[in-house]
Amino acid sequence: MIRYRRSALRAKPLVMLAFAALLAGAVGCQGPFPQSTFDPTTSFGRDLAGLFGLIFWWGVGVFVVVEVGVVYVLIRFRARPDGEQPVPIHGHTALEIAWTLAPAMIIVFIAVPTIQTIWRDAGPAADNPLEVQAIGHQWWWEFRYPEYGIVTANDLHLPQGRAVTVQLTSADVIHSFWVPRLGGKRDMLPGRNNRLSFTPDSVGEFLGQCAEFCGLSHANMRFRAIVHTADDFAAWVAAQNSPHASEDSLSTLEQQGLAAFRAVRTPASNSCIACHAIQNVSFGVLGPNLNHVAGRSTLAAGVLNNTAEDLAAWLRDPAAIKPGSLMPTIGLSQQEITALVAYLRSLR
Amino acid sequence: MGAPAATAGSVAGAHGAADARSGVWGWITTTDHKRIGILYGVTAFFFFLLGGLEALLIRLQLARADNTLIGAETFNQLFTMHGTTMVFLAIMPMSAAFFNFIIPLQIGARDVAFPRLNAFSYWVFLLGGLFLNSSFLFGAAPDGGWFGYANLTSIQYSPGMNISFWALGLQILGIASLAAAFNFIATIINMRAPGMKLMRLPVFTWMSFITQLIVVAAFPVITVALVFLMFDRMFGTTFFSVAAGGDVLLWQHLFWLFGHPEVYILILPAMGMVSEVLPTFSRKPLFGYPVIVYSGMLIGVIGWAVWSHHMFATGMGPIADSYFSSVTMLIAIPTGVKIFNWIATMWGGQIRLATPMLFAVAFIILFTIGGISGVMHASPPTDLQQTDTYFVVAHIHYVLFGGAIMGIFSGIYYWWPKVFGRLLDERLGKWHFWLVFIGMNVTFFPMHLIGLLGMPRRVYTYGPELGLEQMNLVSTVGALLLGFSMLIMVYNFWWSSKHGEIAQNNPWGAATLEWAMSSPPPVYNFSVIPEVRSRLPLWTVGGVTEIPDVPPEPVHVPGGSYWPVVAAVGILVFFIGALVQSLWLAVGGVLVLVVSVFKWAFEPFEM
Amino acid sequence: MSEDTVTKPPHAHPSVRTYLAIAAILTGITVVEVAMFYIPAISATAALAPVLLVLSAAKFALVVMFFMHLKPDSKIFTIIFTAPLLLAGLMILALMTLLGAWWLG
Amino acid sequence: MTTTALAHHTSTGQDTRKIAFWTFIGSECMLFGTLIATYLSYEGKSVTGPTPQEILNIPVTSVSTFVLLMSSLAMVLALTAVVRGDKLQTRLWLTATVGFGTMFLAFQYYEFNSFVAEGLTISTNLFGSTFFVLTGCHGLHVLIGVIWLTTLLILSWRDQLGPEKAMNVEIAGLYWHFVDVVWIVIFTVVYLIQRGPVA
Repeated sequence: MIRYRRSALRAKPLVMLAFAALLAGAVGCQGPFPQSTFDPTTSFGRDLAGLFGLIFWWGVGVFVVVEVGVVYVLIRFRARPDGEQPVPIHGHTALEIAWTLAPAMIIVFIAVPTIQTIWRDAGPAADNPLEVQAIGHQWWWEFRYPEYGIVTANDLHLPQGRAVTVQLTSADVIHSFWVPRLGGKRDMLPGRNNRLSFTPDSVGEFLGQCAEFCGLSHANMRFRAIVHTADDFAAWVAAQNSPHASEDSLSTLEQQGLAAFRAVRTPASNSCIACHAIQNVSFGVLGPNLNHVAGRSTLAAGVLNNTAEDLAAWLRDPAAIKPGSLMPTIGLSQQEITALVAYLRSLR
Repeated sequence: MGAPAATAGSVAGAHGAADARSGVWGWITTTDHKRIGILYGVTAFFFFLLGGLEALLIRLQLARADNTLIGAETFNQLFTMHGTTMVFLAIMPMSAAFFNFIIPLQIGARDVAFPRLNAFSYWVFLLGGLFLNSSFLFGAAPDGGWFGYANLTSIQYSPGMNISFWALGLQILGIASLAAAFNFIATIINMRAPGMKLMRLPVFTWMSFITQLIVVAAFPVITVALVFLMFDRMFGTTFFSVAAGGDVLLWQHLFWLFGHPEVYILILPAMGMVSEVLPTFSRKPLFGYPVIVYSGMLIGVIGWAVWSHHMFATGMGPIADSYFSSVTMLIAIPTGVKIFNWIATMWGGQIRLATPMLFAVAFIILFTIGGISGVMHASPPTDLQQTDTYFVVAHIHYVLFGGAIMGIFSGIYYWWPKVFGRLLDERLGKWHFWLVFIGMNVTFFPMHLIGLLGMPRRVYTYGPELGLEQMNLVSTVGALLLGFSMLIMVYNFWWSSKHGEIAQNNPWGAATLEWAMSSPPPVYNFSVIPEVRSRLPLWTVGGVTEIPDVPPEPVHVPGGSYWPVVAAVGILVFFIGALVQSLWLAVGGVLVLVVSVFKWAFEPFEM
Repeated sequence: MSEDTVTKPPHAHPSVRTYLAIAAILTGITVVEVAMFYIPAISATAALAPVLLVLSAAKFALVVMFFMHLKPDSKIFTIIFTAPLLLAGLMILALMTLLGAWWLG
Repeated sequence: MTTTALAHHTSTGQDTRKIAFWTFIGSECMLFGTLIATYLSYEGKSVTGPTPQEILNIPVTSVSTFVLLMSSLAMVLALTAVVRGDKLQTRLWLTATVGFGTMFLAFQYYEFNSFVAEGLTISTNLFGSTFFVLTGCHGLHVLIGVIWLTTLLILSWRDQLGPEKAMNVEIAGLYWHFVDVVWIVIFTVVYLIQRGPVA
């Protein structure tokens, strides 16, 4: 038979303590969690968090019952040197029925609220929602407001208190629209229109990220949902619809930037106007719309800050920042970059 | 081809034939289920370590925010190959190693129904694994995820050979799994010892039987999906082309129609192993044997009706969401019943916490956590926050690492003496267990929180602003601990081959038939095919008829054959031809396959 | 499952006459099916599909039960064949539903 | 048939190869089930190109269906001949089976070429892709069947296909009938029930 020394086992309690401490250290975490799913700011999000809480506590209950049962059995029925041969029991129908019904009951307690929540959040937003079209591209977000005729990118501005329905689709591969604090995610499928409805009820800037693997820079496809008060939102809409400063009011550096923007380069796909659109300047649709780009919270879909240095770094070598970026490395001169930065930052 | 292909079948007479088939050639042409089992086990464990290495690199890259240790392309290749390797090249073949070695012994058979088909399965698996991993040499390792969702995998968005390597590699592995499945189903149905009724089969054989039935029905679905993908990439068909009206969700439906039964293919064998280990180390029969068997069947059947719970975020509408979430929760019941039966098995027993038992108990503890976290996203509303985040990564690893791998480790420590004739060292075993147990929890438990705090899956980096740096670091430390613990296991393997305690017939005092003969078993397994009269033959008086040490009359043992290997090479050549789109290679491969199938069919090979 | 018997000699095969009859029925059904397709009175109605499906299911059953001996053979083969067949049928219905193939123009 | 008790002991009294082969047929059900499910799910969703109504040739396919039915009949008669040990009948019916099978393949080859000529290739539209992969996969199975049956025919010419080899012929028969049964489903679902385009 097998001999095993008891000493190896005495270390167990110490090891368990170390393990618990380490885990607590991990959980005793640090700063704020902008993409936490625990404090939603929409009734849709609260439905999800509430249901999670319910299932979580049922889970803790089952966990305690099973794990305590296992630990108790291990301690109570450890092989003792004088232990006699156990009674060979093969089964016990009453017990079997009991522990089939028990999980079944728990499942009912979880399934009923689940189905209720599914149907409650399945309907379209109640009264005339703000329609926003969100189109996923390989590795940035296009947002359109048909109601206001605005096309923007990577910043989703929403008014507080008004229901919003986001129409989701994709221009290339599958992406997934997810702002944890505004509620659950929904896939953006090419060739199909999905809908996500919610009503943001508190002002703030909420981080979002693509949640379906979409290629090389899936990790760099981030965005912000910015919820304003009703009148701030109206101000934002007005700003978006207002024209940029007229060309002649630009400084000479900014005008050189505009010229560089308009320059047709070789190959033609390297020219800015081929992909980007700016009011009365260019009509490209392959890349993000650059109207009022200076006012955006981030650059390159949430990866860079909206600063001159970051913009210059981006123009110099986009692929270094976003691997696989479809924006080519044009090899602009330092002078062109400075001019372009000046011009783009003038688009308030 | 003068000499008959099959080396003359040796007649294992008095003392067990000196293994005429020793040497490398003996192993290449072996058709002995025991040797094929060892080949499967060694190859699978090597791929398991490779997969573990990939996981380590992933964790190192994710240890810090905005880390630049590993670039995006390499990271995508690593997590794709980690997933594909662990599912198809580690867990499934390690289970297959036990199917091969243990099932014939447990049901009282001399070998599997079709020994050469068995060898063919192994060689196709090995060549498939090498084909898949050779992609690293060409810098074109698959990078579309182990799920390879359409139209990212289309030629337009994945122009390189990466996805072709992945799709063709999985086709080859599919052939190996299907061939093995037909073999084991025929073996279990038709080659049981007299008296071994179906309800007297050991639970490991039962769970393997259900697994093979799922393989037979699930693998054709992924084969067709992969054909669609490869035709789209090579011949411009329009299955997943949005412009031509194709639906990208077709791939997800077909993949998960195979994918969910696949996860039961991964877990049922481990449940079978645990159901063998628990009674032996509690000195008590398994509690509720028929209930565990029927629960296994129920899981196998309901497993087919739930696949779309992987797709709650694609917006299938409330009806489909309600149906799939309810049926998914239904599966928790038979699984829960199994766990209660295992605990009841230990209740009132004389529990010896040897290493196999430690891993079996860890299976129960960790699989329960995985099951509970699974129910948490069985409900679509909560799943909208959890799917594609690290919460699901935690769930997966609690059921696959905490479940399948712990079960398989329990099986390795339990059956090692029977396979190699020497026991593994208990002290090293316990060190390995505790480091794996702690490493596993330190790595994967924080991932529940990392996921709920908003970190999506498959991101090669994340911003510091998410605040998840510290927890990711802890998870990486856990992963390093896990990696280190595997070294102890490998050392234990080496140590036991030199100094391990010599194993008798039944070192653990178990009840099933595989412990009735010497360790390692003679080449003919049973000198006389015994008659079995109980579910626990070695624990009940007169449970099995006497098995003499020496066979009364010489037992014919079929010789080796190299046609399975040649056929496997033919398949490999065909798929290399498909990969590089060379018609001659493809036709050449088919010719080699056809010739070897004919030679194989007409080879003098008496069972 | 009948218990541990040595391989039974292959059971008696149905007579040639039966096979010829079955073949005749199969040909008959095929002719009816094609005829239904060509008679505008029937092919226009919505009943065409269900009737054709029933007829082809009948042909399916005839071939499987008689030509493939499933009817006289042991229950094992019936189980091993009908289970995946049923699963395939349910899968077809499920995929058509989920991929929106029912509400045609 | 004298079989030593040890060598051919089976638990169910059925031939092990037959059990494995019925399992294989079950697996093939799932394979063709997936192909048919995809065809039906995509039916009517093609954006361009020839539609089934315009291109499918019912008369020719009806004849090829009849041909396949006859080959099933020939197969069954060949099996009874083998069991009776009647060499002449065996060779006659095996030749008929192979002949009908080859005829079906010829019909298939003709049909594929005529479709391509009319502008429907595997990459034209959804209908082309799903149709060619489904019927192509079935055609491949018919080709494998023809090769298998030709081998049996050659064995019969060499007097190596006596009654003791009946099980080999029976299993080849199971395969052949299954291939015919799959065509019965395809003929009805693809050719006869042509559903219009999706709204």
